[in-house]
Amino acid sequence: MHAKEFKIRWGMVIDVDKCTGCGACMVACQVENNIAPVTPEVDAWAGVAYDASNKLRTLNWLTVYEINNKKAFPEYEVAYMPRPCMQCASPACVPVCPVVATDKNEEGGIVSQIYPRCIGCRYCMAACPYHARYFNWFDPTWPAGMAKALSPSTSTRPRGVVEKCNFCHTRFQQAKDKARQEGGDPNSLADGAYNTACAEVCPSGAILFGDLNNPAHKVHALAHSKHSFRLLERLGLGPQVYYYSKREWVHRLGDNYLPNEKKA
Amino acid sequence: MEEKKGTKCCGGFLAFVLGFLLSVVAGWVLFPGMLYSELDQPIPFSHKIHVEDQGLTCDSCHFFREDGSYQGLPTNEQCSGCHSEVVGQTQAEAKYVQEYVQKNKEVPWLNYQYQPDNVLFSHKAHEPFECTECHPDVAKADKAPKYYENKLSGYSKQTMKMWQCERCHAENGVSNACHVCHK
Amino acid sequence: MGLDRRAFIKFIVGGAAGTLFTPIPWKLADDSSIWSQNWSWIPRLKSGAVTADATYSKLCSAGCAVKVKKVGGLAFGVKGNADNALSQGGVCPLCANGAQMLRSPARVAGPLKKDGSAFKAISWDEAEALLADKLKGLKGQSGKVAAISGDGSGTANEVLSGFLAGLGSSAYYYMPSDQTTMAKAWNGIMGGSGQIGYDLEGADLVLCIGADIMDAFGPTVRNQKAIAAKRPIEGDKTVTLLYAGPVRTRTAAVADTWVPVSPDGGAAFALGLANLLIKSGKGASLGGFGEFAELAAKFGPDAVEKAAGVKTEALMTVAKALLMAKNPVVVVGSGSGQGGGVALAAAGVALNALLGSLTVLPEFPKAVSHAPDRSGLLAKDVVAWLADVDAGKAPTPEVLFVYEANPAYALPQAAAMAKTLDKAGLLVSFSTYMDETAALADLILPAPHPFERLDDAQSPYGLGKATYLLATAVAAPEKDCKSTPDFILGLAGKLGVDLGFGAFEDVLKAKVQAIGADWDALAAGGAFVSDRKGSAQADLGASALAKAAAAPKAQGTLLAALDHLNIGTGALATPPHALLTVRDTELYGKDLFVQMCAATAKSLGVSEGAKVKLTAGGSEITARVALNEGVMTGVVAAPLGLGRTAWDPFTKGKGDNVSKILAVSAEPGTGYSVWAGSAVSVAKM
Amino acid sequence: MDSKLFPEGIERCSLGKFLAWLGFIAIGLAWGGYAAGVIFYKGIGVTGLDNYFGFGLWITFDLAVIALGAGAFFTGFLKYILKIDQLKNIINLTVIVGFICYSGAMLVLTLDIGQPIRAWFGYWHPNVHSMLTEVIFCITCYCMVLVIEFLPLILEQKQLNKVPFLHHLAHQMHVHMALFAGVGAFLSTFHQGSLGGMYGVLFGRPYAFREGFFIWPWTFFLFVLSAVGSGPVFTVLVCTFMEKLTGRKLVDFKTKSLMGKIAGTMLTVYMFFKLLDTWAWATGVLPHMGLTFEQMFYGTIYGQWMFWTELVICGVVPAIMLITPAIRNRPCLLYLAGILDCLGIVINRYVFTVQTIAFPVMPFDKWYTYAPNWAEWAPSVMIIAYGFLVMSLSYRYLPVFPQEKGLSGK
Repeated sequence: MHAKEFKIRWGMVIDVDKCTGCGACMVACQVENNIAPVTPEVDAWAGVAYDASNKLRTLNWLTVYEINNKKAFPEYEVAYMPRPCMQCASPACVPVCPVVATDKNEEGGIVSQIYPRCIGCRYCMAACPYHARYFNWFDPTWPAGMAKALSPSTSTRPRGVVEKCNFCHTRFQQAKDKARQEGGDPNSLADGAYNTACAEVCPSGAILFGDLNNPAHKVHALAHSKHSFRLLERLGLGPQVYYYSKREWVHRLGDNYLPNEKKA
Repeated sequence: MEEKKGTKCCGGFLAFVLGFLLSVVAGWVLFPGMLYSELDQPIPFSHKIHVEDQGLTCDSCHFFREDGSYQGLPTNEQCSGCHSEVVGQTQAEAKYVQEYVQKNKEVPWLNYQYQPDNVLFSHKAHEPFECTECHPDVAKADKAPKYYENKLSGYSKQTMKMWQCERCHAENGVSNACHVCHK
Repeated sequence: MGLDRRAFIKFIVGGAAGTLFTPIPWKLADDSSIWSQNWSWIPRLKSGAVTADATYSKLCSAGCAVKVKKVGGLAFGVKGNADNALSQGGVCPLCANGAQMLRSPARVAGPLKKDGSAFKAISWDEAEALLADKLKGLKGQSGKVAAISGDGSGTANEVLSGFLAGLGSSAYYYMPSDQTTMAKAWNGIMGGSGQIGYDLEGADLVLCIGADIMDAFGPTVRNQKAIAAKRPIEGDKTVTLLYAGPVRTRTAAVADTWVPVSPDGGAAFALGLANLLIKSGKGASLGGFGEFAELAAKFGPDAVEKAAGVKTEALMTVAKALLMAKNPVVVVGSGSGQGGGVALAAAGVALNALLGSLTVLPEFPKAVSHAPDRSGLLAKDVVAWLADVDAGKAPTPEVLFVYEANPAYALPQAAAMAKTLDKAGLLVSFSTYMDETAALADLILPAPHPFERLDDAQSPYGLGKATYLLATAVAAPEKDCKSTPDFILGLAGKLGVDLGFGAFEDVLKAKVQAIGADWDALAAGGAFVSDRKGSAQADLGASALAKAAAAPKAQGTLLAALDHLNIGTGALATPPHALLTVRDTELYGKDLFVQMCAATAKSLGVSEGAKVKLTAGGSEITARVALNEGVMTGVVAAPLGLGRTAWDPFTKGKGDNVSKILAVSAEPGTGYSVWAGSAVSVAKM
Repeated sequence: MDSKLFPEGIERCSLGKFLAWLGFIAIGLAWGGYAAGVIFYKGIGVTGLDNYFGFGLWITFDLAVIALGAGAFFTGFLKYILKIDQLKNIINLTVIVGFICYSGAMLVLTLDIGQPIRAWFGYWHPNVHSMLTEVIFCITCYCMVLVIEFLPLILEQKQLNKVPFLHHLAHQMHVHMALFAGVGAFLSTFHQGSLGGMYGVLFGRPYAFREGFFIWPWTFFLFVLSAVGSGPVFTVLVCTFMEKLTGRKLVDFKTKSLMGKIAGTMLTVYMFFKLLDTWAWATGVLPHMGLTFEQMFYGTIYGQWMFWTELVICGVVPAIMLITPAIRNRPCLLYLAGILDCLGIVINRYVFTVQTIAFPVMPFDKWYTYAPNWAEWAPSVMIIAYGFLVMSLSYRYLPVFPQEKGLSGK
């Protein structure tokens, strides 16, 4: 559980008070990362009738949770909480992988992975308390013709491997290449030069992305705000995704608290 | 369990040795030939004609785009800049114009360094290296080399393996994290 | 030495042992694991230059300014157009599927003609000849040719309605929406001109009564951007967002305050606010103000509590907030985006007038001069017309065109409406997809996908300024489609109807010129925004309003149908990739879920997960119960957009169509068809 | 027909009857084989596993059989290293049971991983930090040890033993068996511990996580102890089951009782530490994470009844029964205690596998339940059938039970 230090730390600040749960980020993520829609007939062939409504079987790197203050009408409040991979400083998923198919070793601190190495043991899924890792239960299938032009950013994955959000890592590579082409420094990208698909598409500007270590990036200051918190912070995973809310009950749902415990 | 005695001990040993030797020979001599298909490029492309005769440079066709991405093998869009009609005398060119330019079809060039979709290779990041450190030196060749395709994996025989990438990265102090090379 | 059994076994064992000293097992193990990376049945990526072209995507009802991303020339994705004020980089959950919907399995491949119970492919020429033949005999006969349009903003409407006018028919209708309700109120009852707008950008307080501006009302991306800009993540908020409605919608989720208002109580709530504003000395320069003030006075806090379920304190707080704000804007609408009463729309206008924030956008000049005025058409009542057709009070159309609409699915009491549509002599659907109306049609003349065609949008309803946008073809056609206005122009030519243009491109060029905009800038994705204001002259129409507002309150359990953009629109079923965004409290397996709070469930005698039958307007749907404390007591909330009977395997047969149980009634005083907040009976199955 | 192949001086049922029995076993094998075919062709999407329950019946099954198969290494350790000679009466059986359990577990694992073609990556690209890597290495190595231990027994088959070379080979292997027993004991201790560690290190999973000292060595040894506390009685139960099935006495009760005593002692030690561990977890680890003991349970399927059943009815009770000579020496009570003991261990492995990942760690998440479907049951049944097959063949043709002749006469 020794966290590796990085000069650059890509991270997110998600404003829970802004998110309307519209789902655009989830769609953009699937498109960017070639996540195939759940094709009902294919699964039916195998004797299992799953479709996209079975959230325990679907594959979505970014899930928007609907959370509420657990009160009755009319005191009831809801909020939406987009949950990408947290890219933890001490990821629970990395040390457990038996075949080094996932690691956290690159400048930027993105927990990376390699699908052709994964043997599909799912130990990482058991380890991740955020449910950020997903398994390819079947081979991906697109409706006829829809795969004609897939996103060039992410390779298609076969069945039997685990995958997760990687902060649209290819965009990081592209941003670095662009910086090199323009004579800039690939290790000091400007705020916005590298942005994830979900943050880019979000109509309410609830998802902000940048280098948490770089004071010139907006997320740097926001992550240190008193309104910011991280999910399950006290488990010690050290997520690189921060949530931002001015609502007390949202903060309290960010971690487990004993009945009479005050939030730290 | 009828027979009490088969061949003599040494006779059995001979059969063992024979089987051993035969499979070793088969494994080292026949197997590699069986594993690969030998293929030619769909159009015999002469770098020599383009470079020496026409005075093109490497980056006339293989260049970086504005966003830093790399135009590897040229597409019809570039080739038809000159070859919208037949301009030379070679049969190869005539075939190219007829079958690809006029039919608006891209040439399925065989890439000796073919890497699958899951590999992300940035030419820009490797710009300081000589092309020939990884690619065959064809700049002056009149004939494209033979292409060997692995029948099982579909890779080119010359495709660089992961350990080669990793070794060079390690030697140069570059991270070997998964996403550095994979997407 | 003969090769006996033992020798042979030893030979084999030797061979096996020898193999271990060759590359065979190791290379094969390695290569087969490499093979498992590249299974031939899993699609490969396309390589090539990545580019992005701007256009206007009309997959959602209001449209999104997008950039279509392409690799090697093929569209694969969508991003927002950061330079366009309507997008500022954002995209709605439907338009984000734009590239995938180019290759949707539900797309119609080419013109189809009904042949018995199946469809037969025909050519475009055949289709044109067939229609021309049919229409020739109907020219000049009133009401024999009709059209229903679902596109509230496009100039294509001018071509279609102009064509109908040329044939002597005025039976041109728009699908019901908040826009048509407002047109009925503003342009119809109140006699105003132009289009009501909402200046969210300039507001410091936005009160939404019913209108779910963050989800499905108007141009949602622009709404979200406008609010977000004034609520920076750190620093002071400069806008207050209030939501009044029966359900804690997505707007309510991010609003500063949610005021629960019963589904049929919006007008009473608005009038109650108007009453308090007038009492505080607010006035409006619109005609009939005195009469209106008298009417509003009847909506004291007690009356409002009775009619809308809003406590006095809550009403006072909202009124106070409105009074305190410098630039308050009231947005009215229905949670389902349709079927709201004229009374609520008119009360909304009145509130904005009282607050000095009434915004009227001028209409852009027409390109097709013969075409009837848009506002007049928008104020018409398609539901009432179809009811008349069904009752024999209006002539049954011999030819009925359906453009960018799916009335067989999306109209209230959908099943009955579909039957009426089927009575038309020749039902012609210009649909890109095999939707329910197309499946019912006699002729399907597929329109290109929005990325494949030239189109435009003039002031999508909900904007605060007159805005014009152009959509250009940025993707290569995937199917044998033809632009509908182009087809109509060709048909018009054959029938001797002169619309003044031969091609739709010329129509749009004329339009752009008349507006005074720059074609190239528009084609590059820019928006033309005019600061001109429309005339705010109108009459408050209090007499009609009085009758409407005095309508008896619906009894029993009320239905709050909800329009969620991610689930789709009436005209677009949930795209395959958007299905992930549909919650399992809305759809699970084949079951639709309706939401209610525990108190309602208890009074109905149902529990979480129970299967129920909902009946209203002579139709029924089945659903399961999901408990949701964000729904007012006595109200059942249900998502629209599910229960498709056509489309693709992704959506067909999933859930049930809530439109079926939207019970239509005529609003007293205006006679307008309304169904928002209608009663529904819920029975345990 | 095949009587020439029977062990010296032992009678077996007719070949026809035996074939019918094999046919019965074949049904189980065929069902599992069919499921395996579908799984290999289609992927494990056909199972009842999902994103929340990536581990399910199969992993539980693996962990359970590996624990119950621990009789092999522990008995071997006691027999060959500590020289408790009486165990020779049952040592062969423990080896066969161990072999079946370990090879069966490995078969299930190839089904369980999503990309079986890449199974060998565990050796080629090992992550030394992963408990699973340790498990993979130790299980395969130990399985090979079990093969080596099983081999002399096969070579002692009446006909094979007539070949001088094989006879000598078997003899030599016997002579050096202590070495293998030692290696086996070492490997087993290691991976039983790693299996415990596999869950103990999941610091994102409060149900299984233990801190610092309570992971290493505590959790490791809890798993080792629980395995040795149940493996020996499992062998006794298998033996008794075979006796009931065949109607022949195979092992004298004294040996069985000794095995019960061994297991009972270990189980008692285990329960002592397990109860301490549970107490420390409930009062230390959980509150530190902001959780309470009650929150760990849900409904009936993940209810507290299972917790108490595991620890008291199937833990403390059999431990007392097994260490009390008066109870242990009554056959039916010994067997009852054995059954409870094994059940407790299976429940332990189940809750560590399934309840651990069922508990919703994110406060806004909810409990989901998991139930295996046919595609998981069938291969599990196949493995059991495979066990029956190996055991049936061994019983019929190999000299497994040295006492059989004396006990049953003839």
